[in-house]
This record gives sequence, structure tokens and C-alpha cells, in this order.
Amino acid sequence: MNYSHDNHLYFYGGVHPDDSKKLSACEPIKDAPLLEKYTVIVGQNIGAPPKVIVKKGDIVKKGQKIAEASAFVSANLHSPTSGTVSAITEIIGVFGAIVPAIEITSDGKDEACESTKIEPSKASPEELLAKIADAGLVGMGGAAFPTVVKLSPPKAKKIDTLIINGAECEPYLTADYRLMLESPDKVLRGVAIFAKILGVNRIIIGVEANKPDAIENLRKSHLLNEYGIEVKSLRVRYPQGAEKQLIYALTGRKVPSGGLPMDVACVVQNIGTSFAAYEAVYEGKTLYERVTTITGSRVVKPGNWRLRIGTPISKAIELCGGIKGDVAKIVAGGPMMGLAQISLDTTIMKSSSGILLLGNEEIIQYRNQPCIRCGNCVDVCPMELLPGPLSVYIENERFDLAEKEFVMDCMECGSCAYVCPSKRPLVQHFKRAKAEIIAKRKSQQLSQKAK
Amino acid sequence: MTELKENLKMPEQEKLVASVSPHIHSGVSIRKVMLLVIISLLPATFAGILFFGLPALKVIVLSVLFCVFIEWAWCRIDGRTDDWKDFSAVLTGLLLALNLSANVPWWICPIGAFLAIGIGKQLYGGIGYNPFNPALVARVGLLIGFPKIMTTWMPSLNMRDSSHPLHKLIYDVDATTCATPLGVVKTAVSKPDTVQNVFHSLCNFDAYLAYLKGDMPGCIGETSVIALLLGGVLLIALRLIKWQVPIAFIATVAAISGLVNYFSPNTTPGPIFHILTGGLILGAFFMATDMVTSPMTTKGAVIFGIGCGLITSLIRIWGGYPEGVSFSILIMNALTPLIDKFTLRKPFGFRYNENKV
Amino acid sequence: MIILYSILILCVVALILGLSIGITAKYFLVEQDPQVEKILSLLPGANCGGCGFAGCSDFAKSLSEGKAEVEGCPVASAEVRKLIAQVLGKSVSDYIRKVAVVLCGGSNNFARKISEYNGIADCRSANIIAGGGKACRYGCLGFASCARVCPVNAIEICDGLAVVHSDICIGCGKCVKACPRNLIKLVPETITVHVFCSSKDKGVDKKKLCDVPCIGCRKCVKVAGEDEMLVDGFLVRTNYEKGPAADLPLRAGCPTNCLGNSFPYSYKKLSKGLIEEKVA
Amino acid sequence: MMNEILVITIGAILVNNFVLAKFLGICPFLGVSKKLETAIGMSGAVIFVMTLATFVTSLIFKMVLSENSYFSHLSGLKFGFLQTLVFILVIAGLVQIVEIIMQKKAPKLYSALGIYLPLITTNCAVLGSAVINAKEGRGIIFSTIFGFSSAVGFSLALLLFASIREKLELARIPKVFQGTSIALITAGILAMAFMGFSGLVK
Repeated sequence: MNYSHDNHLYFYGGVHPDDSKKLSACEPIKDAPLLEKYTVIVGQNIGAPPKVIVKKGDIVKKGQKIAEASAFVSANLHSPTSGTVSAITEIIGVFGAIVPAIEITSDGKDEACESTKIEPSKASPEELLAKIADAGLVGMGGAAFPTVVKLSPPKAKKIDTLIINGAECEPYLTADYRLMLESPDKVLRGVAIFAKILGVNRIIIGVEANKPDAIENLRKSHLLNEYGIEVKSLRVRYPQGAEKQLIYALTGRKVPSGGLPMDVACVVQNIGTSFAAYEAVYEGKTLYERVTTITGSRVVKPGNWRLRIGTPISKAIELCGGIKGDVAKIVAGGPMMGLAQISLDTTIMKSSSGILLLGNEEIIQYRNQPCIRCGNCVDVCPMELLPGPLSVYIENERFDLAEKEFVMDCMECGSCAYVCPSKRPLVQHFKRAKAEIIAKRKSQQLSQKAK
Repeated sequence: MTELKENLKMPEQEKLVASVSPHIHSGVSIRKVMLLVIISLLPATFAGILFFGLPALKVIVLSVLFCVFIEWAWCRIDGRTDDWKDFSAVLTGLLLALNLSANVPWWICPIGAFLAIGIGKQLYGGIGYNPFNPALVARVGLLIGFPKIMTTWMPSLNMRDSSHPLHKLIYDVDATTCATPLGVVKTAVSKPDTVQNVFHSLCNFDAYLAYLKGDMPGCIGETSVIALLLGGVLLIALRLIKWQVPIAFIATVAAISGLVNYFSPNTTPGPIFHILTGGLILGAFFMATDMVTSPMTTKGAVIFGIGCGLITSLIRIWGGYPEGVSFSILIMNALTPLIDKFTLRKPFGFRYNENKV
Repeated sequence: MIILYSILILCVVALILGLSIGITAKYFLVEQDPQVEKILSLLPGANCGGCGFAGCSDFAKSLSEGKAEVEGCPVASAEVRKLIAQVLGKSVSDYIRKVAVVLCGGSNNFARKISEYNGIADCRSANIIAGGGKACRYGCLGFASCARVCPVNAIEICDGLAVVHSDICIGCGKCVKACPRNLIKLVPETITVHVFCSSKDKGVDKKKLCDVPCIGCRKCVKVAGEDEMLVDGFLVRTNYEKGPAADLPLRAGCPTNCLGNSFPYSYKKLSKGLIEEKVA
Repeated sequence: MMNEILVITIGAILVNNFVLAKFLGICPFLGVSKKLETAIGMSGAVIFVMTLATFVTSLIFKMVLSENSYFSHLSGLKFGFLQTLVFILVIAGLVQIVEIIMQKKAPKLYSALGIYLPLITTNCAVLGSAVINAKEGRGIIFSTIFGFSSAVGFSLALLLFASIREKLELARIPKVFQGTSIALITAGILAMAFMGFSGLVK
């Protein structure tokens, strides 16, 4: 199904997986019932993990801060419900490694802590920014980059465009889609808050053309011309929602290799983050719950649920009526960039946009056959790299050659591995190479300092 | 909600697969790619069997079987048990057979198979690592090893009746062997006085028709141009090969032979003759575009194609061998690593002043 | 006559060439330190980088400039070190050769898997993806990253566990850097008793994940001489300054058979006896 | 005159290439082709030495050693037998000069080529070009052009081969064939491909 769209700046490459969103597209967002225990993972954002400020036995209210941002690039953490902190434990995190977590046993009252609401038209940008920082907002698209850092670029970098990423190009996920359908005004007001903080006048919302009703719904709202927001429909192609590709598709500017969106005077935010900004400012609600799509062919009744941070995966599956058939893989996030989960008591984080339960016939069987240089990956890589030869260098531990051929520019979107006939785990090669190169650069800096 | 509770099955944790993202795949596999290339080779194979009869079928079957056997044996010794199941050996065997003439003795096939699969491919570690196209390594090896056998060509079926434009090419009484048009051109060029009418006899309209149909002597697979073009178009449609390679290859050969023919008509026939005869179409669409041994970027592919065209015309017009396609592709395969090094494309948003390589 | 002329020709040609070489040698003089040459000839020349320098010639140069110690080269045998010390005019302490040992005993049939790992057969890559499916997060992944980097192929992977052949090992330390879970230690060659476990979890948790963990029962500490075996949280460690006798594993009666000798001196009597047959 | 030069250069570079057709200078060809940088450095050295060597040796040959040379008229004697001795002497002298210059001007390349430098430039390719010139009795200018073009042919084959070997470093070659053996086989296939050019120059 190709949809008509009005953006004519096509980024290079990209793949076209079946978006299989129909499983959960028509399910309205439902609030998850209160659980008796939540285990909130401490390190939920890119950058330094926040410092825990509660100890065993403390009484906390819903939305009360339980961990303080420990650096500029960090984010506060809030309790999902009222109750007592039953333990500071460790659980298996989303990356499969053991991570520290705070266990909160609910007292059933679910009583919110007192919170201050602000009227954005009267408040100054600094107040709004402080409110967003206090609410612990992070990018909800999956990257979990602290929002306050993105919204306060250095003075030297002038920002003239705010881009809102409604592309949701990952298959299966419909969280943003439902938000756009059910509460467009809240989203638009959240966008306006960002625009006021940044002081930009050009605001564009990019939505992939396979969600025509969402685009229509946004365009109908009267707030568009009040805040001067443009809604553009984008070509349906993964990874349209990637920052660099989205900026190029909407503004024609190319973020320099190794650079940031602010280098081309743009800031990109997610629909979910805008909705959370609305709730933080207008309703004084901190970020302790988010909309997650629980879907996949092995779920009895796929759905979009507003889960609280710290809800274990097993409970989320229970909400959807358990599984049918045998589950080969549980993925946190989308099928293209999500992380395979190895334990059911891993809990929902601010960046968990989806829980997928996939059967054996749907998932890829990596076989690590040699690269036959067929060029499929070269045709689809949106960063215009050469994934095949890069993976051969990395397989032979030649990280110097890989670095010279720009492996650091890889954003691990997975398009190459999706079309590789030899079923090579290309993204795993690149993840490892980037880790080794960063470690080498760090040791070089240390040795330079030591000299 | 209560009745849902009973059938609440939970996935067993030990059976969950832990792997890197992405978790879904487009379904393409090496086996499918190889099968599609084999299918696009079928028209040329049937044309070969049609015009050269049973001996052609014997050569094809034998070389495919030997190639698969050697790959299976090598993989067993090497411990890679299921590598041979990806049909790449079948494709190499078929390509090798299409490069041999039909009346080649049976023992040429195992030697060719060993040269192609053994030395050409498995020695370098199996599919993906060989610098040279395996089928061509075998063909050139056999051509140099057994020049006499590899250059006795079999006349196609209906070349025997005298009305056939190429009837004169048969030079022995019971019409079992004959010369290829390129071979005749090579010998005719040395005798300047008769060269014009030899060229004329080979380059008239119904001779071209014979070349198009494939009703001419030559290797099994390289004769019928229509069948090859059919397969080639299928390959390009399925995006299995880069179209720049064959187009650049054929265009360069046509251009050079056209120029040379224009300036000194005695040295070589016109471009149409050069395109339709010899292994050019087979080489350009199937041999030069072998994924493993040709460059990965489109810029590299164009350079590769032009290079092949240059060397082919150099050998065909001035060289010692009548047919230069296989030599040129082998030499360009050797140049591919250099081409890849110089046609390295820059990533998205690369700016020369900031990101020095 | 002809001999006379031939000699004449040869002399003239030789003279011209000798002159031109002499002139170029004067203009393009590069002074060469003779001492570096001598040291380089003594060094084993494996260019293994164990000394931290880029190959033996680099190490020889820094040795002669005093920037490196003779003990820096782990591979050179004791008498080679004495020779180098003489060239440098220094004294050298007698030095016990170091070998590597993998402090984990969790091969596939002892350690449990918590998930099916489907990815690259390389330790550092598998470590990124949920610890390569191994239940114990400290255990050896068995994907041979260390074996591939060993210059003398002294590490063998048997049933998913890396085992160092300490008789072949030259102690260059490359495997120590290669292991993503830092299980490999360089220990003196004479001490062969090791606790084949590096997990810092509690004993009761470890038993769930592996059949041969060190549950911290300290039986071996009591049987061994005083402070030959050190206790480090829930884990027991061999004290490599004052190593215990080689037959301690027989006397200690370790309940989970975690205490043992490095290969090939393994008196390790395993209930299932797998490691011994497989490796021998 | 022009097509005479063309015949010599095409002949030396493509048709009877020193490495791939005449199989001269194989040991440096295999020794240095592990990395492209050393191959480039080495080909520079070979081109410099071979051109100079063929010029000087053909000069001496013309002046002294050949039958109708100036000196043999003077002394009425023939000195053909001195040919190899003098050629070796000249080439060794030139090599020494190149080694000293390179040690000063390109120390990094000097350490990279290491023991190969003396071995490289006194190999059979350099002496071969001198002896072939003498045997075919070319003039000084033509033999220098022959020396230069055969050195270019040598370098072409070397660079081609070095880039293939760098690619082979990444291949999964069985342990038995790794290193020089796979290099020899690949050089064999490359030589087979270059045989296509035989007969190009009459």
C-alpha cells in the first residue's frame, strides 16, 4: 500500500518492512490497573544515572522524586505510586545486564504528591524548562536522551526549527499513533511549550503517510494556526523517524557526519515527549507512566496500555491475556531497533515504546555466513556506509580500518541486517566496533594527559 | 478479567532467544539469490542444448555434478557441513558448462570443476572470499592447459545444410568441428587481400540473425544472444546485479570496435558483429556481475565495466587470442580491491573541511 | 693483454661507484646506536607486545635509553635476561616465569544457560548481547576470543570453557586483555593450585547457576597453611605470593570440586571427570 | 620511432611483464606485497634503480663490452665475458646509494621494507633487464626506456597483487594455505589472466 505524501526530499536507502501495526492500531489507550509492587530501574536515561535519594522503608507518594539527576546530562526519577520503598535491589535490565533498581510496594491508596501547575502563556521559558527538568522528561522515542539538555543548546548554536517526530517508522508500534488520535490538542500544547522554551517560530510535525487519520486529526485542530505549527506527511520507509533522516526530509539540511541536529539549527522531539511535557506543565504530573504497545503474533489480545514505570513484563503480558503458542523472542521496543529480553521480570522504563512477543517463524535466525558482497546493504544503508565490508573488517578485529570507513557514523538502525542474504549479525559487529573505538580513544586521551 | 486468568500461559525464560536487533528479516537468503540467478541462466542453457544437442546436456550435467561433489567434499573436510547447500556450486558448475564447447571430452568437466570450486573458491575460504570468478578461473585454466581441446568447436544443429549463412565455417568432411566467427576473423586479418569478403560473409543481415538466434558455433551458453538478454533483463529487474556493469562493458566494446573499424576497416569488423559474437553478452551479464568479485559501489561498477570492455577489445583486435572476455574479467577482478579502495563513498552529511579522513 | 684490460675496466668502474657511494654516505649520514642492535639480537623477537611496546625493536631502543626494565619482556628466559643486563651493565633479580590461567570452571555441561544466544561466536560481541546467554554473569563465555589472540595457541576451548595449557603459555598477557570478563590472570609458573571461579555472588545464588562454583565454605583455607588461601567476600582466592602445595585439591576435599590445578598438572578429580579426559 | 617506443613499453608492461610472464623478481614480489604502502614505496625504489641501472649498464655495454664497442676497436679484443660481473657491480653500487638515501629521506619506509631493501634491488628483475638489453643489443635510449617500462610493469603487478593480498588477509583461508602459499596460487591465477595479452605485440 503506497500512500500519497507531500515530502519530496527522499533520504538514501531505507527498507520497507510490513508495518503490521493493524494488530494494535485500533486498540484505544487503556490505563493499567494498580499493581502491588513496582521495581523502578535507576539508570533509565542516556548519560549519568540519577543518584538515589530514598532508602529502605521510606514512605513515598505517587510522582514524588526518588532519584536526583546527578549531572547536566541526567534526569530525575519519580515513584510510580504511593507506598513504601521495600528494597534497593538489582534486576536484569533491558540490556540483559544486572542493574540497580528501587522496589516500591504500593499501599493501595495511589495518592499523588502535591504538584504545582503553571499557565504556560504567563510563565517564562526558564520556568518552563525548570518544570520539565523537575518532571524528569526524557526522549520517549527509544533513545531516552534527557529533554532538558536538548532544549538548552549552547548560546553559540542558534536554533530556528523545532521538528516533532511522529513518524513512528518502527513496525508493530502504535503508541504515538494512538496519542495523536486520542489527544491531539494535548500533544500540540506540549509542542507549543517546547517552541516557547527554544524561542523558535518554525515548527513542523512529521508523520508517516501510513497514518492518514492521525495526520487528518492533527490538521483539523484549531491550535495549528494559533501556534503556527505545520503538519507534513512523510514517505513510508524505515528509518524515516531517525533524527538525521527526518531533518533532511523536512528541511533539506544534512546534519554533518559526527555532528548533532543543533549544528543545523534544528531540535527534534518525539510526540510522546510532547504529551509528557503537556502533562508536566498543565497538570503538574511528573513522568511516571507512558503509553506502551504490547503486541506481536503470540499475544492473546494486543493493545496500547498506559503502563507505570517499573511494571514488569510478565504483568504487562498478563494485561493482554497471556500468550498463545510458543514465544521465541520478547523484544522491548520495535523489531528493528528493540532489545531482545531474557527475563520476564525486567520492568518498563521511560523509553520502552513497545513489548513484542514474536514466534519462531517471524524472527531472524542469524547464521553468520560470509559476506558475499551482494550490495543489498550498500543500497539500503541510510547513512550511506558500506556495512558488508565494514563487518568483514570488524570480524578480523581490524578496528582501525573500520574507523577509517566511518563505522562511527552507524546509527544501528538495522536496515542492512534486514536485507542481508547471509543473515550476518551486522549491528552486533558495529556495536562492538564502536565500543572498542571509544575505549581506544578514551585510553589515548588518558595517555596524552599522562604525558 | 477473571476467566482470562486460567489460560494465562507465560513464555519459558530459557527458550527466549537473545540476539542483536533487528529481529525481523526480509526473507532473502543466499540460496534464493543463487536460485534466481540459475533460473535467469536457464533460457541460455536450453538454447545451448537445443542447438548443440545431447553432448551439451552431458557437459552441463557432468560439470554441475562434479562442482557440487567437490564443494560437498571440501566442506566436509573443512567441517563446514551445511555450506554446500546454498546452490552456489550449482551456479558455478552451470556457468562453467556454458563456457565450454559441446564436444569437449568428459574428463574436462572434473578438472574444470576442481579448478573452479577447489582452487577458485574453496581455497580462499568458501563463498565471499574468492578474488577471482571461479568459473572463469577454470575456463582460462583449461584454455591454457588444453588449448587444442578447448578450441575445437561443434557446429550447431542446422549449420550442416548449405543454405545456412555460416556453413562455410565447417572445415572437416563429416561436419563435427568448425571455427567460430571470431576465430575466422583472427586468421583473416593476417591475409589483408581476402579480409574484406570474409568480413562481409560474417557481417551480413542473416548472419546477424543466426547470431541472435544462437544458431552459430561457440561455447554452449554464449551462442544465443536473445536467451542471454532475456536472462540479463530478468537479473536487472530482480536487482540481483548492478546494471551499470553490463551496459558499460558492452558500450565500451562497441565504441572501440566501432572507432577502429571506422579508421582502419581491415583490422576488425563492425561493432554489431563484436557485440553479437563471442562470449560478450554471457560475460557482461553473468560473469562480470558476479557479486563476490565485482566492486560494491555503482561508481566502481562503471569503472569495472569500462575496464573489462577496454581489455576485451584490446585482446580481440590486437591480441593473440580470438576471445578476450574471460581474460579481461579476470584482470578486472584483480583490480576490484583497488577500485573499491578508490571509490569509497562518503557517509551522509560528510563535509570535507570538518571531517578529515 | 686481455687480462690487463679487464682488470683496468673493473678498477675504473669500481672506482667511480666507490666514489659516488662515499659522497652520498657523507651527505645522508644517519647515526645508528650499536647497543640497540646487540639487545635486539638477544630478544626472542616474537614481537608479541607483552612488554607494552610496539615490537622488540621498539623495546630494545627504550631499553638502551633506560626507559624500560629488562623484566619488561615476559617472554625472555632467565639467562637471556642476564645477557641483556650485562650488555646494559645492570644487575637483574632472578625472576619466575608467569603463565596465564582462566579462573572459571563453568563449561557447558556445568554452567546453565538462561537464554538461547544467537549471534557472533566471539566473547566481546556476545558480552554485549545479554551476556551470551550464560546464566552466571562472571563466567567464561567460551567463544575463544582469548584463544584467537594467543600468539602460541596455548588456549584450548573444551566444551565451552577456555583452558590454558600452561606448559606452552609464554605469559605475554594478550589473553588477559582479550577476555571481556577479566577471568584470565598471569600467575607464577610454580603455583598450580587455583580456585576455578570468579563469581562474587552469594554461594546459594551461585549453586543455582553452576555446578562447580566456589560457595565460600573455606574448607581449603583451613586445610592449607596460614594465609596460603585468601578469602575475598564470598569467594576464596589463592595467595600468589605464598602459593599452597600442588596437592592441596586432594587434601582440601572441596565440596563442589571448584579447587583444582591448572592444566596439565590437574589432580582435579571431578565427579563427572569431564575436564580431565577432554583436555588430556 | 614512436611506434618503436610504443612496442617496447606495451611489450614490457603487459605482454612479457617481468613478474607475471617472465617470472623474474618473484622473491621481493611476494615479500613486500603484504601491505599496499610498502608496495608503493618498493615500486618507487625499483623504478628508480632499474631505470638508472639499465642506463648505466647499456652505456658501459655500448662503450666497452660489446663487439663493436669503442674500447674493443681500440684494443682489438672482445670483453663480452665481463658482462655479468660489471652489471652486478653497477647494480650493487646503485642499490647501496638508494639504501642510504632512503634511510635518510624516508626512515619509516626504510624500517617497513627492512631486510627487503638490499634483497629487492639486487634481484633477478634488475639484473634481468640489464642482461636482456645486452642480449637484444638495444641502443642506450631504448634500453633505458625498456628498463623503465619493465620496472613500471613490475610495479603494476606488485600494486595489483598487494591490494589482493590485503583483501586475502580478511579471508577465511585454511591454516595450511595461509601466508605465502595462497599468495603464490593467487599470483599464478594473475599470471594466467595476463597471458591473455600474449601476442599483443608482434
